[in-house]
Amino acid sequence: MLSLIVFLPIIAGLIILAVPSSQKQIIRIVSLLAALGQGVLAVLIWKDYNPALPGIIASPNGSPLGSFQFVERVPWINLDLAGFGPLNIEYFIGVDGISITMVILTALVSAIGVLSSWPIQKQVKGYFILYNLLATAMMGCFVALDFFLFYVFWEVMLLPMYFLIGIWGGPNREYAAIKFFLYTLFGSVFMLLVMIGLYFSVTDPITGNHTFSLVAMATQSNYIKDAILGPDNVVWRYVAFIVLFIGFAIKVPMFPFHTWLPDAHVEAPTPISVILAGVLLKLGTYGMIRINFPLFPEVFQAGMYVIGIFGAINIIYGAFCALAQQDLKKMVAYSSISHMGYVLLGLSAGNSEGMVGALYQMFNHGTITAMLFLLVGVIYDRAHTRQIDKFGGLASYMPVYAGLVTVAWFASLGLPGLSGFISEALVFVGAFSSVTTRYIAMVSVLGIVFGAAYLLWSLQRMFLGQRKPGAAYDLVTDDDGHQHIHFHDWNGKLDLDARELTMLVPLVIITIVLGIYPMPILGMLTASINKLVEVLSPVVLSQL
Amino acid sequence: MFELPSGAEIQSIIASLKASVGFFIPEIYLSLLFMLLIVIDLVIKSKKNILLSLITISGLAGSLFFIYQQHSLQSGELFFGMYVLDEFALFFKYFFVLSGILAVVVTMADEQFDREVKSMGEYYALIVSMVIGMIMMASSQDLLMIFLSMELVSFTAYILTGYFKKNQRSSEAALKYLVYGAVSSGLMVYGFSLIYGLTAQTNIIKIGIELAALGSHSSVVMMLASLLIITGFGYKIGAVPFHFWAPDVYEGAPTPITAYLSVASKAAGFALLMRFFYIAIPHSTVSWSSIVGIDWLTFLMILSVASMIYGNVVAIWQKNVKRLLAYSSIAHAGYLLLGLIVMGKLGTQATLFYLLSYFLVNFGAFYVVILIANKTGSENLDDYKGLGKTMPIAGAALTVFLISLVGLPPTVGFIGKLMIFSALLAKGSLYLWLAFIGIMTSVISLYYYMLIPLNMYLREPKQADNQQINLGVLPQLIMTVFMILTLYFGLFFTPLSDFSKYSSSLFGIILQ
Amino acid sequence: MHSLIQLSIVVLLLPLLSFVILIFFNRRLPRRGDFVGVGILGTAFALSLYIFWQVIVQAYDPAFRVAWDFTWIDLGNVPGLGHLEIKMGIVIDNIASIMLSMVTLISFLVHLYSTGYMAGDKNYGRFFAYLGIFTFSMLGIILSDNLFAIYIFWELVGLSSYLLIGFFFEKESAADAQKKAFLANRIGDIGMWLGILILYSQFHTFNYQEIYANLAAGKFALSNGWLTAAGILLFMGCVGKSAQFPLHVWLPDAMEGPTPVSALIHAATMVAAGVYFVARIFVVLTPDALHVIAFVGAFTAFMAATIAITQHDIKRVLAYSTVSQLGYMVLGLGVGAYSASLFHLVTHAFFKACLFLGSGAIIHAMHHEQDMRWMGGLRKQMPWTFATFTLATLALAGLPLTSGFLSKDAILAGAIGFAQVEGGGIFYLIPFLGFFSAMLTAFYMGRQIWLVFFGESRTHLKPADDHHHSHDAHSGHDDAHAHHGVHEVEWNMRAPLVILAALSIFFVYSPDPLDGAKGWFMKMIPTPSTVVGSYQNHSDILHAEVIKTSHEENVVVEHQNNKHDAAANATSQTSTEHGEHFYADPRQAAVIHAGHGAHYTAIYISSVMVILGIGLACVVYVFNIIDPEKTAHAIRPLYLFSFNKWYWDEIYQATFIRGSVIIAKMLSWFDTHVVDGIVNGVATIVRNFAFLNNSFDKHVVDGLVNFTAFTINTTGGLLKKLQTGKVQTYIVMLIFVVFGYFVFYFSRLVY
Amino acid sequence: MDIQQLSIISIYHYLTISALLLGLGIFAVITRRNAIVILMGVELILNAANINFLAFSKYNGGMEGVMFSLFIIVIAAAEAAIALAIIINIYKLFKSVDVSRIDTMKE
Repeated sequence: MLSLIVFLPIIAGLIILAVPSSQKQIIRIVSLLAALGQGVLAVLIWKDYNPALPGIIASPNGSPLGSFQFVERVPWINLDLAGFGPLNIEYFIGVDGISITMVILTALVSAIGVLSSWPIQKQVKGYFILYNLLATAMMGCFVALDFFLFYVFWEVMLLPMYFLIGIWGGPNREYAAIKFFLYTLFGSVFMLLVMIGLYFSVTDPITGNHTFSLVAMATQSNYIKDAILGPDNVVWRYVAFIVLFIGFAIKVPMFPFHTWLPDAHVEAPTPISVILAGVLLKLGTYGMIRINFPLFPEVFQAGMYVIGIFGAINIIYGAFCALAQQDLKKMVAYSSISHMGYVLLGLSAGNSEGMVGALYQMFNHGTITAMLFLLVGVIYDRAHTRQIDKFGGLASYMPVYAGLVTVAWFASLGLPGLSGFISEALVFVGAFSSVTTRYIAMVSVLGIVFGAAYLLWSLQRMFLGQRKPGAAYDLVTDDDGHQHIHFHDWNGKLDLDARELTMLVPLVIITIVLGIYPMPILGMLTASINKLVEVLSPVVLSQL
Repeated sequence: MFELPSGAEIQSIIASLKASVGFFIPEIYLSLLFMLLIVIDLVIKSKKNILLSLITISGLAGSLFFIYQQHSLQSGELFFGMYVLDEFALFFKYFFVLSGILAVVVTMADEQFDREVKSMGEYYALIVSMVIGMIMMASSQDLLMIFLSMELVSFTAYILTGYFKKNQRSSEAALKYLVYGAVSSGLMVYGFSLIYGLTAQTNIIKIGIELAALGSHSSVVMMLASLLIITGFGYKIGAVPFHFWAPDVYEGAPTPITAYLSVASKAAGFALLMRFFYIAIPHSTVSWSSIVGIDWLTFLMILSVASMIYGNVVAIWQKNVKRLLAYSSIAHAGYLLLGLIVMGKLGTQATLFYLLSYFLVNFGAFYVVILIANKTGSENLDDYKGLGKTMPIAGAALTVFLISLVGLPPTVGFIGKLMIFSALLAKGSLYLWLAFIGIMTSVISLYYYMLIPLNMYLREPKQADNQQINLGVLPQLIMTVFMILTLYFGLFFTPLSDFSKYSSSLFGIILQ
Repeated sequence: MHSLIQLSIVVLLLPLLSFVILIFFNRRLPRRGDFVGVGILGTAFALSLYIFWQVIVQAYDPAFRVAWDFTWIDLGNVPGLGHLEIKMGIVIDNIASIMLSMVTLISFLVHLYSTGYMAGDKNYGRFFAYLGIFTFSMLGIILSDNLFAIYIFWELVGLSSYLLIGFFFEKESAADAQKKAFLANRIGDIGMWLGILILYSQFHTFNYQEIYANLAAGKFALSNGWLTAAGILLFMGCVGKSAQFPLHVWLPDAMEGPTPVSALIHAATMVAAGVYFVARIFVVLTPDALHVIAFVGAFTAFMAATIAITQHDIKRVLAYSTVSQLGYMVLGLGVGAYSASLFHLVTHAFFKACLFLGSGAIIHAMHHEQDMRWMGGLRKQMPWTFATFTLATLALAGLPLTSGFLSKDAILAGAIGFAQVEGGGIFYLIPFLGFFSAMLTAFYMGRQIWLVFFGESRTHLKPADDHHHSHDAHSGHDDAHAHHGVHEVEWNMRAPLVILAALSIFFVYSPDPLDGAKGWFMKMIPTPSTVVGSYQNHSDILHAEVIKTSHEENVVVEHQNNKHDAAANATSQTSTEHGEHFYADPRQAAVIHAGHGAHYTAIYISSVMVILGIGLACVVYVFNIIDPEKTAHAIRPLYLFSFNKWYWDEIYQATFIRGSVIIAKMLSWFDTHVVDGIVNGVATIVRNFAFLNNSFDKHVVDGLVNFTAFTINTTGGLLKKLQTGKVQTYIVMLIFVVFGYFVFYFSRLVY
Repeated sequence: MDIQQLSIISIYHYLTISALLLGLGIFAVITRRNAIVILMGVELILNAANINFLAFSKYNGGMEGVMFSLFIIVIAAAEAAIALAIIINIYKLFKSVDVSRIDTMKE
């Protein structure tokens, strides 16, 4: 089942490979079907998921699967390393509370991404092949429980992304694409070293062989004492943790490794921005939760404070940068940086409230930011510009659009009743409750105000008041005296059309529902998070 | 002063020669093939014709059968320890024969030959002889044998490099190659002579024993000798700082030969280096520095680090794809050396695996480059603009090969790097810094490798016509096969890895 | 579930229903569905009136309390804490039921009023929708039983206020005002949020009854300073919502919204929510926190009053008077006159709503003229408005026989008592400011009455240029009844005025026109015992029980509640006999006692003050003995200071707003030029590098994402120079390498 | 002349000679511009090796050195042949055998 949800897009990609590139509609429909299939599977998985099982590490009764669900585990590579012994790589996938939410998110976002890719005309075939490859890789990262498998998916993600930005992107796309590629690769290659180091340091309790299984790695008793990353080798463990952390932090992106993000977003086409902000950024924090922290708990304990500080920097720094942007999309990009800061802060708290908040924030940021980028795309399609000061008074002429923007914007600034609020609140609750990060939390709260500031300001400049001189559209008064606006070379519907609504409305509904009753997602998280906190935290517990 | 051997001795000598011949069949077969080709060439005078190449391919393929036979044989010395047959040697026999076949295949695709040369006969013959030479390099266990086989390879390489007689760059490359090669092999021989002087032996196993006994005695001479020898080997594997010939030769030589040199003769060099390094240099139990003067490990580390950094960094600047790949091959020599440095079975396995992956990928890349050059008549980066649209399969294939050269999953190149780094880390944190440099440089390498897809896909072609260029069915098929193999072995690499493990046992030495 | 709870849930959800219906379907409904809004709110009011009846009249019990909650977020079995849940719940006690009916009533009246006032607006339907969601969130604040829920609804009223202030969003001023309001509130909210977090981090619950119980049990691990901080931070929420200094600046601008909104939100209910919230958390406020609150309140009351004197815009005068009155309430809480300030909250809600609706009627009639200088003589044209407006004004000024008199004097009495207990000195400033502001209030209200209703109409005096700054939204129906002059408004706008005015008379609240303490209100809303006083060994029965019950099933909760209601009944009976409640904390007891003592002093002083104020107003505006223009000229600096609202806006603009914008610009510069700029900067360096003769393409350079890449590239540029193409140089290098290493090694060998 | 006087010549004399030859050869290779002369330099290097081998095989006993030197001579001859062929070709194309001018490919 999981395999199916992972490889469905690739299958679609292969089908598309056979379709002649002139048949654009068929290609689109095939990928849409694949995405919807993913969605259906995700719902099924969600339905059958048992939230009581924690996952995270091997379950006490020693079953190597841990209490993961939908586990599929087949030996993949079984070979003999000369003078070292067997090298076992498994095709080992499964979900626990942490990953299932991300699986659902990924299915959702990639389906919406396909919809928003509909208008793309340039090399449709190539586009959707790469898109499906990307979708598979993302999904794979979230379900992989074997470090090797995870790494493969992780790296496979880069190339399609490079081309998707580089070929279908904006004017400065080459720069953005290669920047993204180099930055992320720089982060991940060191992960390779750590991965090998871990392999040599960990043995599977059952077979006694070395293993790549993350589940085994998350249990400290499986480490060989004097191995390179064994408990005795404190220094290297710290180094490994930092290296891994930087690798993931680049994806998050965490200050000061964030500069690829604004470029990538500004250049990328709308669907890719949606994917990028909606899913890829989550991979960074997901990696931290799945790999970085449980494998090196004691280092995490020592590093909580630093991580928290970086989180706070992200929150406030991102908000300030967003405040200064003229380009709407760039503003949204920086807002993502700010919001991912909440995730970091929540993780750094190291207690259940904070981590649940962080996870929930990951989900919500996925949906909300997807919404934001889609909305930016809508106006960009019409006006061919994203300069905030090229608009004004839109609310009078595009009421539906304005309404949705208002909802999305308020969701993003954490208005109660919309999902973003709950996650941010939980993050603060957690961060404040933990003695380590209390003061950091007190500082980060400023983010709430500045977040509101840049969002409301942009809202006002674009939608309220009157049309500004030099705006990207003309005022036309039709014969019965009503005023309308007209965008240059845009013949489509002025306000949102059906396709755009089909993309946006589900997201809005999700945002509202999860804002009123979060348990559908939180319920799946809590068990795993509590387990994780247990794994992580003699120190944290003593603080409570 | 030299008394003649008695009849009995002569009998025994002849007997052992007879015995040895049984182990020598593939080489003999190939030599016959070599002559056959020359004869055929004499019989049918013609420009590049399909028949010759087919004969060559089939002939080389036939040799595989005899090589396969040798698995059943007990591994051992022959010709009085001059020559050895073991799994390690077998591995390279396959390797070289296959690379010879591929060289011919690539040559068939290259249309430049039609323009440049009249007769192709001795070309194929030379390729075969080069195969023989390399096979012998991989199996020789005596300084004399080493020298002879190296020269055999070098000479044929010189000629092949200069095969486009009308072509300035080709001839220039040949000259440079020749001068540089002659000097360095001369120095190597001088080093041999010193070793011989110190140990009175030419068989490297005996040399190893002698040196172990010698200890730190006359270490300066030893030092000089090893330096000179490394010069010779370093030139063969094209590692910094003995690489200078490589870029020019790779650029000037006919592209198939470039591919052939960059894979096969490099591999031969490594075979030789490994055998010599593992066997002749005593390292059995005692740590390295205990034998003063034979500080080979440090040499190799310097070589490897320098190659990785230099090759990758300078490649950033290249505009000519062939030259770019030349520099990348220098860098890859560095990575291969990493596996060597580890000095263990795992290291050997990793190196062999890396060689296999490099073999596959590099030939693929050069093949695509040739096909593109056939159509565009150029190997400059700028002329690659927009090729992604006009020749999609070629573009895709080349991208895959380049990704594999960077070492990204899911390609075989990634596994190669994985094995190398595993071998390094298996020694704990001892070689971590080497792994670190390797990682860093591979990030750099991504940059210049991606320049090619960048031009092919992200940029518009100069002339606006976007209709597809047809490369012909067979070449596209071959490209696809290469591409699929690259991906397949990237995901299911057990056979390759097992094969390289099986082959990682050298005769006369037990690696831990 | 208790029947009252069920009812209250219905009351809570009805306005939300109205919102949902109207936001989606208003264009499809006849009359844009205003009847839906009005009808629903009418029902809601009826229901809450029933609740009021049940709670206040039937039960008549100071300690009446019904609670119900449900698990909202279940965090599972949290390590170190055990099972952790975040509950949401509803609590109904006297104050809640009173507020409930007050809010629904005013909201209902405003709905009714708006059917007249907003008629013909192009977003007519959406207006009622917004009113609906506001009412919903306001009721949420009133009913919810925990800090988290209060915070949620707190933000939601912020949202609805944002939407309603910006209802005429085509006006830049309105758009500015709504943003300002929301941000000012947010600043307050983060303080409140931090306060909540401090309490939560100790007890891991948001339910305030449980928090109080834990505090009373002395479970607060942190230092007492943290507790004070918590109190002050929580109070910051009130500072934002109730427009206390220093966050008062948004409220006057909020008058950009439609006048009914000003009446409902920015006079009667939402701004009072801050006070209500402080009352809810009254018991956790340490004496220090209370002092801060008292001073902030007193200062706000005074400052706003001084500003109100000089404003011309009729709504702005009322706005500042609102700020000032809120200052009174906060002051009251600060000095511990708990019930008095809540009392003032309610009375003020009614008469201020009446005033705003009245002013709305005037503005409506004057075709959206808001400047009092061009009004005058309206008493003849608009008798109803005149009567009600005057009555409300008297209440506001605090003349005897009005509700305002009762509540305001109770507060002032409390202030005096407080000053006495605190040992005088600086603390006498508080009652002093209070009384002085009372005089100012009387003065500016007198001024307003006179300018608006008496004398002759001054419409013609208006300079032509600043004519027609009327809402575009209204242009349509402006033309509809332009040119036929000022006239009384229709019934649907008149009725609310009358009702509200009636509610500003004393007997509604107390039989004794001079003493509110004799009235039902003050009896039903006794001051609760603080839980952070000097000693907390026997915290009263109520908390003990709630902490027990709240962990059990809802049924049990009610059961327990009923039981302790009975118990509490007994205590209240005993307490009402000898006049006072029993207070564990001596300071609190003393303050309250002194407050009762100071009752009559307060009455005398304040009456004098009010008379003075009104007299002064008459002297200035009726008999023209003093010419306001001249006086203003004579004391120009003071005049300007007041007229420009103490320059707070300018100060904030110059410091915080400009400041943060500058920081933002700086950081974003830093981002592009330093963090990322290493890219481009380096790129240029590399491009202009002297020895790089070969033009190598821009993207290579740009691709170098960081400094190492730069070095890599330049070293590459240098290294490639080694490849001279001359074979002999190659060999030289070869020899050089061999020889060099040999020499190096040799030297190593020698030394 | 008798064997005694020969025996005065120790191995070090041979080694010195060979070292000098090596140096000369390298010098020639580096400094001469003419490809032919460079080739001669290479020959010198090889012969230096030859001398070593012969000397060592005389002093260590055993025939390997002699064999080796024989082979070296053969190789040198072959090398010369190939080299000359290439150089002639170069001369055809470049109208010169000055290696310092043959540098179309660089960097």
